[in-house]
Amino acid sequence: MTTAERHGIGKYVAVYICLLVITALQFVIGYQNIQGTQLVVRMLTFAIIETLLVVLFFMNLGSEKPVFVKFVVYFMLFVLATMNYIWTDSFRLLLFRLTKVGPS
Amino acid sequence: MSEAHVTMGAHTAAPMEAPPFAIPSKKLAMWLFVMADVMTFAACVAAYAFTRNATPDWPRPFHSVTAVAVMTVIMLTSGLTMLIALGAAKAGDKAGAFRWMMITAVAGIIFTLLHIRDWMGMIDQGVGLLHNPWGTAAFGASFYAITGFSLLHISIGTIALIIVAIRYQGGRYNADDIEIVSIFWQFVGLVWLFIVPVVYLMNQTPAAR
Amino acid sequence: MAKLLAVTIVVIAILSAIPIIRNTWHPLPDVSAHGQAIDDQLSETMWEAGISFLASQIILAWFIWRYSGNRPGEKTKTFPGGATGLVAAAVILVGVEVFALGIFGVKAWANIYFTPPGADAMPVQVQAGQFAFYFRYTGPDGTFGAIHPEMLSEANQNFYGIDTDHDSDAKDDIVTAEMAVPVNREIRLLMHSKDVSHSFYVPALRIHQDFVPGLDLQIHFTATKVGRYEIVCSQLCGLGHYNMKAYLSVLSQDDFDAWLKKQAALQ
Amino acid sequence: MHDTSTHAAAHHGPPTSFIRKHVFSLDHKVIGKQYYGLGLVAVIIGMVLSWVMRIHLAWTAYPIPGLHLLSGTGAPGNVMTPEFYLQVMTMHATFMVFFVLTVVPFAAFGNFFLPIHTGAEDMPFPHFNMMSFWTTFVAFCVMLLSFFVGDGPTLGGWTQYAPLSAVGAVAGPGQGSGVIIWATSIAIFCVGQLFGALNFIPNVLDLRCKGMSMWRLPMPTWAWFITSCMGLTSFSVLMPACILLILDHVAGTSFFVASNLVINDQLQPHSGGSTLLWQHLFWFFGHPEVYIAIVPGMGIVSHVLITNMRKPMLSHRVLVYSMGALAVLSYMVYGHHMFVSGMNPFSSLVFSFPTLLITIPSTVIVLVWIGSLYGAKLRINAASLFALGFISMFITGGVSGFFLAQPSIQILLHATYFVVAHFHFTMAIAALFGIFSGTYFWFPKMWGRMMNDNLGKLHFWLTFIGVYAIFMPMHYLGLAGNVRRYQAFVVDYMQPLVGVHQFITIAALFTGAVQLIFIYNFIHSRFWGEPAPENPWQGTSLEWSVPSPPPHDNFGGKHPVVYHDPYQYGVQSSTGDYLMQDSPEQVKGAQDEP
Repeated sequence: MTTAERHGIGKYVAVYICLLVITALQFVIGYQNIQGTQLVVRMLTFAIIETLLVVLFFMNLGSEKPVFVKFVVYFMLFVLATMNYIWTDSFRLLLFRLTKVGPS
Repeated sequence: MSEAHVTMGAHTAAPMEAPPFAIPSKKLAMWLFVMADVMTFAACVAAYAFTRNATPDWPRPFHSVTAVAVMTVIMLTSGLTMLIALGAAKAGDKAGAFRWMMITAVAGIIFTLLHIRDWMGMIDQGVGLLHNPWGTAAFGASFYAITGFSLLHISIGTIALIIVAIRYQGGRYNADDIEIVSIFWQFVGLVWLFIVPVVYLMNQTPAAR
Repeated sequence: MAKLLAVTIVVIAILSAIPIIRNTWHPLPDVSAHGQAIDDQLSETMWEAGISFLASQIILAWFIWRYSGNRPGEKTKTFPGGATGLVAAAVILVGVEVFALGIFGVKAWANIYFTPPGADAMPVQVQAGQFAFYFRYTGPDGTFGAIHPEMLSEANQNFYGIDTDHDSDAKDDIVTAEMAVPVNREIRLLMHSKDVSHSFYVPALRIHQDFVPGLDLQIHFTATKVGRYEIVCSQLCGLGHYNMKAYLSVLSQDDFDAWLKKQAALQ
Repeated sequence: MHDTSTHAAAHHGPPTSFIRKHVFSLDHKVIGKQYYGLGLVAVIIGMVLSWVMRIHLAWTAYPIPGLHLLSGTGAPGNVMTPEFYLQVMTMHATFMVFFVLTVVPFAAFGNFFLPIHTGAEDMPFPHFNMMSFWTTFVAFCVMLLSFFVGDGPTLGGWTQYAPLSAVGAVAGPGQGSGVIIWATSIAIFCVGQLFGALNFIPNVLDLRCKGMSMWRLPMPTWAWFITSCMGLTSFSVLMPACILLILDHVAGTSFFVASNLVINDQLQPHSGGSTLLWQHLFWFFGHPEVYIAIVPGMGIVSHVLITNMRKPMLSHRVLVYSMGALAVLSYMVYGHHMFVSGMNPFSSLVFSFPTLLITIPSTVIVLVWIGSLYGAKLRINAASLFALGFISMFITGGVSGFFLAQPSIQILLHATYFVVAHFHFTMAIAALFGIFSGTYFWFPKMWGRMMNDNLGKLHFWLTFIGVYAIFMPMHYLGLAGNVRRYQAFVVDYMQPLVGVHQFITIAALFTGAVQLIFIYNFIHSRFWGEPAPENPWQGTSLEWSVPSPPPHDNFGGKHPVVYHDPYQYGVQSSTGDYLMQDSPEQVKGAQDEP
């Protein structure tokens, strides 16, 4: 490995170790007896931190022009946010599920 | 065309406006593709999560996720080797870049094989699109749909890596192309980092108290 | 030719408005307790939309009339106030207008969907299937029998999949192909589909609700006028979609009791 | 270094072989014309299908000669069966929405003119561009195939609501192979449009010529740019939804099918899914798609109007911002298609307000157009007539949006002909007027010959009156509660409305026949029209600075330089009352918008 090659790798190794640690934490949480919303919140929180690390450093978005970073981030956040209307109906399926026993 | 020519006459033309994002078109296109792909995966995950949330007796059957842990480490490591290859290519170390890309590709192949082995294990346990030993059929369908879509991306990414590496070796591609394939590779790795908690760990049998 | 276009636009706009003003085609007369709010909302919207429609088309036509052709000696002009005035007008006038509509509309919607049915509301069940509605009344015991989808069979005339042999709740259930409700009595309608998506559309009752397969939805209404109305399906459900309809009879309480007795005898 | 890397991608030599030149061409102009041709074929198919539907609706028992050619089983004695009516309706909508309204204003005109407007030699990725067309073409062929396979095309409507579409042949004719073909074709189509968007966006951002700042881009290019951004994120949601639908259908999974369904007395094996999931995924794509159809039309109409008004728009930027606002809102309002679908009633209210909000940017756009007409020197020709017609149509379609944005009113109007009238006026007829306007305006540039303007005017008059006669009465039908997607009106209260349907049918047959004028004009002008000068309309944007048709690399090896905002009209220059974008001259009255 030349010195030029080594240059800048340190940052990536640090991110790599962070990612490993976070993933390990997720595995530990998976073994805990956590249910429902709590589980989702914890898993997604860690996954979002990982996303930030990967997108900013591994995909090098962090070193692009700020206007491009904004374009990608705002655009994606907005579109993904608008997809979340779907949940209200997911709960509706739980509340009004047609059971074999007809309602009285 | 010189700047002087542009300003000929009394009227000053706006100078050449730099592209606002200042990134080459190919790389921009890869980013746009990644954005579109995010939506594709988002739709798949939304379908899975919608169904799961609406199913009261969703099973949590996974006992051992050692294989998944190994696959995750491989995937993360391949991301790092990809970056080393990119660094080497940018520094002009052609042999090093090629070597590290090949290492990444090998990691991709191992990952794909492990993934297929994981699938075979699931199929052996009787998990199909329509049946599984643990309850609701939607479990198997969403499992195979999401992981299958990810596996497709990873295998395409692996093939792309090999093609780019060989063409880079042959001088047809340069460091910029490696950067583009690197963005895609990191993206499929990121998708895997979402699949692990969402598909595997959240369906993990909690340890008994 | 520009003048002709201007005239044509105005003529079309006015011709379009005439049937609305003369009320040539109108929704079926409302027979529900909650429908007045919807009708008011509709007529308010009709006024605002109608005025916007006529005003915009006429101004468009006027400008086409006035400002077409190469008029030598005349220079092109800019609209007084420029775009800012127009944007402000759009945001303030139209914004206020539509938000007012939206906010008043909430009331009409909330009447139907955000109020629970009264405790004494009469339960009626409706099941949609390709391509017919079937209705179920509880009978004297006040409870519906359980539904067994595997027993559901049109061929055996078991439209609801109820087990009349073993299920005591189901024994007195009355299944009908026509719906009848007593007038001025609140009805709690339990809706489910046996196969695909359908819709329960009774224009006269101001009720429109899709069936969602796998879901047991409820709406409630009170019919205020004796008569015979039509229930139609408005959600594409297959080749017989156009033919999927049923009658809803709103009867006086006595007539309803007699009707129910007759239906019970037919079971 | 950076400069070369962004521009080098677009450079390739002129093709030599016939196949490279006309079939698998890399030239964006040829691809644009190919898209246009595809749209023309699709619009003819769609229109013939609509004729068949309309005749059947008005005279249900009347045999339509030759109908048996469309389907072996669907038309015994040339009279439509109910299922065949629905199949024809589904295919009419599918061809029109996907292969006409998406393909022509966006892909065809966009491909041809976007690189010229930006001053580029070609798209950044010509190979992807070529694939974009051929993928779309394959999707089109696959869709056509469904007429000839199994028991015909799907009857589920273009929205293809599950479970009707997901349970297979048991749900009715065409629901077997027909749905699979439909979903496959649409998934392929989505890939094709993704390729298109991947070309359009980098072209606008990276390949602009010297002096061409973003705000100097003409209106249509802005519209195509905004549309591409929408297409990028909406088609990529429809594609997996279609794949999941195919999985449900073929493999028996249950993403969109609930438990315990009994169809034709058979208990279905599915369990656990819901139609609401399909509706959400579909309309998440579906609403942006509506704007993908209409926004390019707005751009084209602005472009045509400005040129024919001989004065700039009141504000270029306000129009662009309004179109952007429409794009943003399109993601937040899709639930207004589902107000009574069993969706959470609270969501209905949440969706209602952004839907009402759409009125504001739409009104701004219309007011800026009308306000710009003030003090203009409007030239009347076929292109400007269609542009003015577009405004009139868009107003009419827009005001019916007031009704449909409110959940309480949708209780009366949902799934009635009122909705049919609304979306035909906005996304169909207005977009079609945009297409016609663009065709009459750009034909000289695309094919190098002038179209016959008198025939064009005649075409406009008959079409304008015709479409109002078709779609205006549909509002009344909707108010009277006439439900759409019915093949006959056996419901008592709908029977008095059959007379209105007969009127509409006559108007539709008339308007459809009128389109033959356009087709004649198109073909005749294509081969025997007067050769077009470089700048027949005294336009200012870059497409008018190159020969008609433009040479292989658009600018004949030169690199254009831009000095002005796109629309410098009403000035006094050496060329007349306008100043080309690439003219270095500075004259009185010309000003860049701050």
